[in-house]
Amino acid sequence: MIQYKNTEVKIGGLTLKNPVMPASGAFGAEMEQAIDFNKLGAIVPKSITKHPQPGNAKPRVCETNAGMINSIGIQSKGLDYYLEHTIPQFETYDSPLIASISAESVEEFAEMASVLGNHKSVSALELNISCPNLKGNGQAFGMDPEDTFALISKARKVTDRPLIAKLTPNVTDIQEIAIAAEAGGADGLNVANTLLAMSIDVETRKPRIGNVMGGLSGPAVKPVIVRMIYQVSQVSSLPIIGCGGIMNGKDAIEMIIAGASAVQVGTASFIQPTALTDILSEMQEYMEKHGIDDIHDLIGSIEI
Amino acid sequence: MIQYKNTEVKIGGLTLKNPVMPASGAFGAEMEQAIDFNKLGAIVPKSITKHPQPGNAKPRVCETNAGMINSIGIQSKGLDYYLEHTIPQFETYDSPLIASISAESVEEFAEMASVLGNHKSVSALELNISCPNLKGNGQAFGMDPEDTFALISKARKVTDRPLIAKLTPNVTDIQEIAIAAEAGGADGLNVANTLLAMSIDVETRKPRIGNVMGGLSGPAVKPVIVRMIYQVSQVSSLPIIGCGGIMNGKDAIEMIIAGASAVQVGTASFIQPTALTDILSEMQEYMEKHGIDDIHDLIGSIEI
Amino acid sequence: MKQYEAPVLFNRQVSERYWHIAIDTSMMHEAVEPGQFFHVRCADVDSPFLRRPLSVYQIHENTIEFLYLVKGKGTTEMTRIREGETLDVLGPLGKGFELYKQSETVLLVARGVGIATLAAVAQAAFIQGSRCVAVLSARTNEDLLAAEYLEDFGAEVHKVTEEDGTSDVGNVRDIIETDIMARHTIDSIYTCGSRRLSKLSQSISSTFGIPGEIALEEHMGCAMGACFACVCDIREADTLKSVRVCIDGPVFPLNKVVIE
Amino acid sequence: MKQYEAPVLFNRQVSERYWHIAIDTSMMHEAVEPGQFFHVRCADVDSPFLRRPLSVYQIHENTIEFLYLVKGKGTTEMTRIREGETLDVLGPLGKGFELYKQSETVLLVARGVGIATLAAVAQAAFIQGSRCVAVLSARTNEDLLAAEYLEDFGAEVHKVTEEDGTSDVGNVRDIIETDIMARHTIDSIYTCGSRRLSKLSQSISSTFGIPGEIALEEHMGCAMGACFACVCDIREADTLKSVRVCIDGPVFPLNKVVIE
Ligand SMILES: Cc1cc2nc3c(=O)[nH]c(=O)nc-3n(C[C@H](O)[C@H](O)[C@H](O)COP(=O)(O)OP(=O)(O)OC[C@H]3O[C@@H](n4cnc5c(N)ncnc54)[C@H](O)[C@@H]3O)c2cc1C
Ligand SMILES: Cc1cc2nc3c(=O)[nH]c(=O)nc-3n(C[C@H](O)[C@H](O)[C@H](O)COP(=O)(O)OP(=O)(O)OC[C@H]3O[C@@H](n4cnc5c(N)ncnc54)[C@H](O)[C@@H]3O)c2cc1C
Ligand SMILES: Cc1cc2nc3c(=O)[nH]c(=O)nc-3n(C[C@H](O)[C@H](O)[C@H](O)COP(=O)(O)O)c2cc1C
Ligand SMILES: Cc1cc2nc3c(=O)[nH]c(=O)nc-3n(C[C@H](O)[C@H](O)[C@H](O)COP(=O)(O)O)c2cc1C
Ligand code: FES
Ligand code: FES
Repeated sequence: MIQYKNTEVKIGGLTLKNPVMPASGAFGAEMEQAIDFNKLGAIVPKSITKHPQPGNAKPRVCETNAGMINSIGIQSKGLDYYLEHTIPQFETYDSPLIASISAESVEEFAEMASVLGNHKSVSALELNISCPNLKGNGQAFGMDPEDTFALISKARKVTDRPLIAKLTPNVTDIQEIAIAAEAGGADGLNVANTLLAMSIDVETRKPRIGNVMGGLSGPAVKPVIVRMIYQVSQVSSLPIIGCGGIMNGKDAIEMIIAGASAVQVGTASFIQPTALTDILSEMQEYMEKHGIDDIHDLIGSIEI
Repeated sequence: MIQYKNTEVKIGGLTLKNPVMPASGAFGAEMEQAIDFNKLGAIVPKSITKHPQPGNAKPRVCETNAGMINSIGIQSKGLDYYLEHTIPQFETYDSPLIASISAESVEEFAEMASVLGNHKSVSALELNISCPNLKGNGQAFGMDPEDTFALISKARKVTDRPLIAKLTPNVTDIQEIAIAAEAGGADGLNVANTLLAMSIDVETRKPRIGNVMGGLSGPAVKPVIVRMIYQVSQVSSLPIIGCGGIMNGKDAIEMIIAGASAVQVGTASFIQPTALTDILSEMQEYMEKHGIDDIHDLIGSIEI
Repeated sequence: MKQYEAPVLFNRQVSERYWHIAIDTSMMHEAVEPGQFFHVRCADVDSPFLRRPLSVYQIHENTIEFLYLVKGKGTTEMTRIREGETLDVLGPLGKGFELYKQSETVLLVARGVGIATLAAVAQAAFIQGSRCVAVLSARTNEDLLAAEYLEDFGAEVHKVTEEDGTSDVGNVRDIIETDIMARHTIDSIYTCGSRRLSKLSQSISSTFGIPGEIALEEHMGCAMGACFACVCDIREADTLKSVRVCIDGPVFPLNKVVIE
Repeated sequence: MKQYEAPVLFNRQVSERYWHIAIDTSMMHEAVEPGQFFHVRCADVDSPFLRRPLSVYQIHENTIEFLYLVKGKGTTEMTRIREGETLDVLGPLGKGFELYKQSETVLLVARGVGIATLAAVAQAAFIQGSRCVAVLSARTNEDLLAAEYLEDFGAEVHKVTEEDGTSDVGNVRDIIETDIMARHTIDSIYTCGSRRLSKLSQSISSTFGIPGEIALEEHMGCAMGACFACVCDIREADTLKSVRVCIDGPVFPLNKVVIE
């Protein structure tokens, strides 16, 4: 693809050649059959935990109106496997590798940030402070501004790679959390992870997800995410990565106009395996059509 | 319709002949052409404010994937008009009238609760402590447990009619708010109002809603609402009214199984004007098919 | 107002951007007036989610026809409907046009899909023996599809388009004031489909003291008066009154409407 | 694996609950194996939202056929697809069956839609000159549609149904152990479609030392190995290993699978 337009964006010290990257947990090496990984703004493998863990009970996904609930849990082979297998698998591509980290405590987050955040092939860290599946009743670090601040500042001390805080949308005041993450030293904010959700099969009266609750993704949540991107952009100067419900180039552009500098695409790849690169092309077509030479002219360009 | 099955539910001292009622703001006298109001569990007119107010800028609604955003604002003719026209219009039906109240301060809420909560034709009050349209950036009383407690307890003092607190889903911890409302003296909890949302037209870069943000309703939000009903039912013994995204009898049953005693239906009536009574019939068919004689055998019957 | 599953008699493309659909309304027992509309479910799946308002284009004994512009998701889905399938319509809705019985000559000023709405007026005018003069505005000549239909009802049709560079308001005013009004005494004015032409119509109406009506469009939720999505302001005495386009309109007295 | 817009050759109801669809796959250059599946977009609107996995029923030179049970939203939407339209399929996906070249007699144990999956095995067995004996289980005789197709490939078919009261596991075991195995030396077992019949097949496999394979079903997200929605456990040495049905399977060695 010829880069007619400037789509380069920065997150801290990291320059992405374009703003489109996969969302953690919805991307795998096998997708190379469908798309050219070198075309991605970045590569974001599934969140990794320190120790291997099995993931959640089945069923792990269910469909909802214009969306899906997942409760994979962080099925993970642990940090050692990640260092030995996952990074080598992805470091060969042109696109920078952003490692997504999940942990059970601030210390564990810091420990993993120190290992991965000093690895030569890891270009940035995404701290998944929002995963609603890991803790009882959906609590997560990203639900509390103090926890968020504590966690990010600890991680900040152990690495100088760009730190992206992946916020949870399951909060009263996303601005407060964004401010805390920025104060803690984040270089970018991912807005956002999934909405905590639940679905019940009325025939069996059982939850449709083995783990009872899970995270809602897909176009159903996009209006909530767009709102949060806009709100966050009002109080933070950090680059925002918009994530949640993007299905096509227009959806991505919508988030950029709301205030995002980049986007992540998850669920769409399940429906359209070429979604990531399709979306990038569609964004370029949009820029072409509207005579926009630089993506920065679009970022936060909402007209109120 | 013959009432084969017991569908009677109670909210405080108020007995509803069946659990299906309209959601405030999505119901009007004109709908009588489509449905028999006497068949409704209750009648819930649009939220009323003390003083007349004009409502929000246009456009006031926009479509999203499996949902819609509205920002009507509480276009209201004020309390006097309500007493003189709205109540007389609805008091003639068999179904009890639940008056939904919106106000800008605790005092105003109490004042209106005292007027409406002592009116002979008002069977219960729904306190709309959640409307995301009225205040800057979506703040609402229902976002804070102390405000919620203060508001409900003030209203509790001035009326002995059943008080329903209509919670907002835009919170980190719905359980905390539910507990506060119960402690304040609520007789029932409506879970929930709309999710704060936003949509941008990428051609014009303008928000699709005149008021920039609005409330997301429709099936897109149902999985979030079902989760919240379940969560609230875990910490509160109050009857719950499930509201958000119900399109058919199965959706209503899903909320009942999650823990709701009754349901409200809003957006569905826009697509299917007979939705309210269709849903009631479908619920009765479900009960018939599954040999359930009493709706109480369904409430909270989720199998974990 | 009722909901119907009306059999589709045909659904065909009539120009690059316009389609024409006819439904069998023999099961409908209410009278349908020009200016009234139906709230249409464009597909029988959840997408698009909301119904779409379409005003009646042609009203026959047992048939109603709509002319629709393919604009977004809803109207695009509608083009997939085939003859023999059914269309889920809710209606008739709203308050239609009132034709002044004594009108000898009626002026229609319409643009775009507004032409479809006024076509029903031309039909009604023809039936009651009034004469129609119409100024129809559109992007291209191809889009002026209802012109012939109006001519069938004896209307004198003036066409203006961007294509021909004739659609600016100044030119339309000229056509009306110097050409049409020189030859006809206009008794009433009806307009639909363009903010600028509506203002022009208002101005002509007040300048020459000709009564008239306007059909408005607003984004709708319920289309039944319940949700207050579709409000607009009308002038009543010296105050502004908020009305709902779906139920108090979509047709309003031309001189009362506040055109933003 | 690739995504195709495959022309639909036919799509027809074959019994009360089953439909049969054929697509033109002449643009597909990958070989398709029995047991592999496609991830199918059931409608070209957003509803249903996710794709649905369907394993191949019949594999021909330039055609692939699926047999599907109309179960919920997705398969219901599929019934609306007409000849001449296209079906958006992603595939071929997963690891198919391995037919042991030396197998003289193959036992197929299938229930419900599992019959469709094993039909492709019968076809492949026929081609390589193996003989098939099949026990097919279903609710009703009408649902045993693929039986004839299997017989066309020379399979000996035993039918059991709820309708006839013959589908209990005990009876199936009897049929296999006392009737079939008395007359045939079974070299391999393939099963699909029922938890209880899978356990039975496992037990027969281990009791008599007959190797076999099983095709599993799990709810899927991506069907490309990325999301870990479709995991199941297989026994490897003494430990359990989590595998993904979509990419490590759906076909697994019968004796390794942990059937819950
Ligand atoms: C009373 C009335 C009568 C109408 N009659 C006709 C007619 O006869 N022929 C015709 O072609 N069009 C008519 N329209 C306009 C028609 O309703 C819109 O073009 C249509 O809703 C667009 O839907 P869409 O999904 O194709 O477009 P989108 O732009 O994708 O629609 C998105 C949303 O915006 C709403 N919307 C977009 N444009 C309009 C509009 N102009 N008015 C109201 N809502 C809009 C849609 O209903 C939908 O909810 C009428 C509108 C009203 C209010
Ligand atoms: C590898 C594989 C091969 C299959 N081959 C066939 C086949 O050849 N013929 C056939 O009729 N069916 C087959 N199935 C089952 C088929 O995928 C489901 O019946 C179908 O997805 C149901 O979709 P629905 O929307 O009609 O039902 P719903 O019950 O409405 O589906 C709701 C959700 O649950 C999922 N789901 C429901 N049942 C199953 C199931 N058994 N397996 C996986 N996901 C499910 C759906 O994909 C969807 O996401 C296969 C399943 C797998 C995993
Ligand atoms: C199957 C699945 C697994 C996911 N796993 C993770 C994960 O491990 N870490 C994480 O931060 N987010 C995870 N997510 C959330 C996505 O990264 C993304 O935030 C969310 O899906 C919203 O984007 P989408 O609507 O484009 O899918 C997962 C999402 C899905 C659907
Ligand atoms: C057009 C519209 C207007 C609404 N107005 C009010 C209101 O005045 N007061 C209120 O408490 N809720 C209001 N709501 C929210 C509904 O009562 C309901 O909580 C919400 O729509 C979710 O339910 P649904 O998905 O069934 O529509 C409104 C919703 C819509 C769509
Ligand atoms: S569209 Fe609901 S009041 Fe007019
Ligand atoms: S369905 Fe995603 S890994 Fe198998």
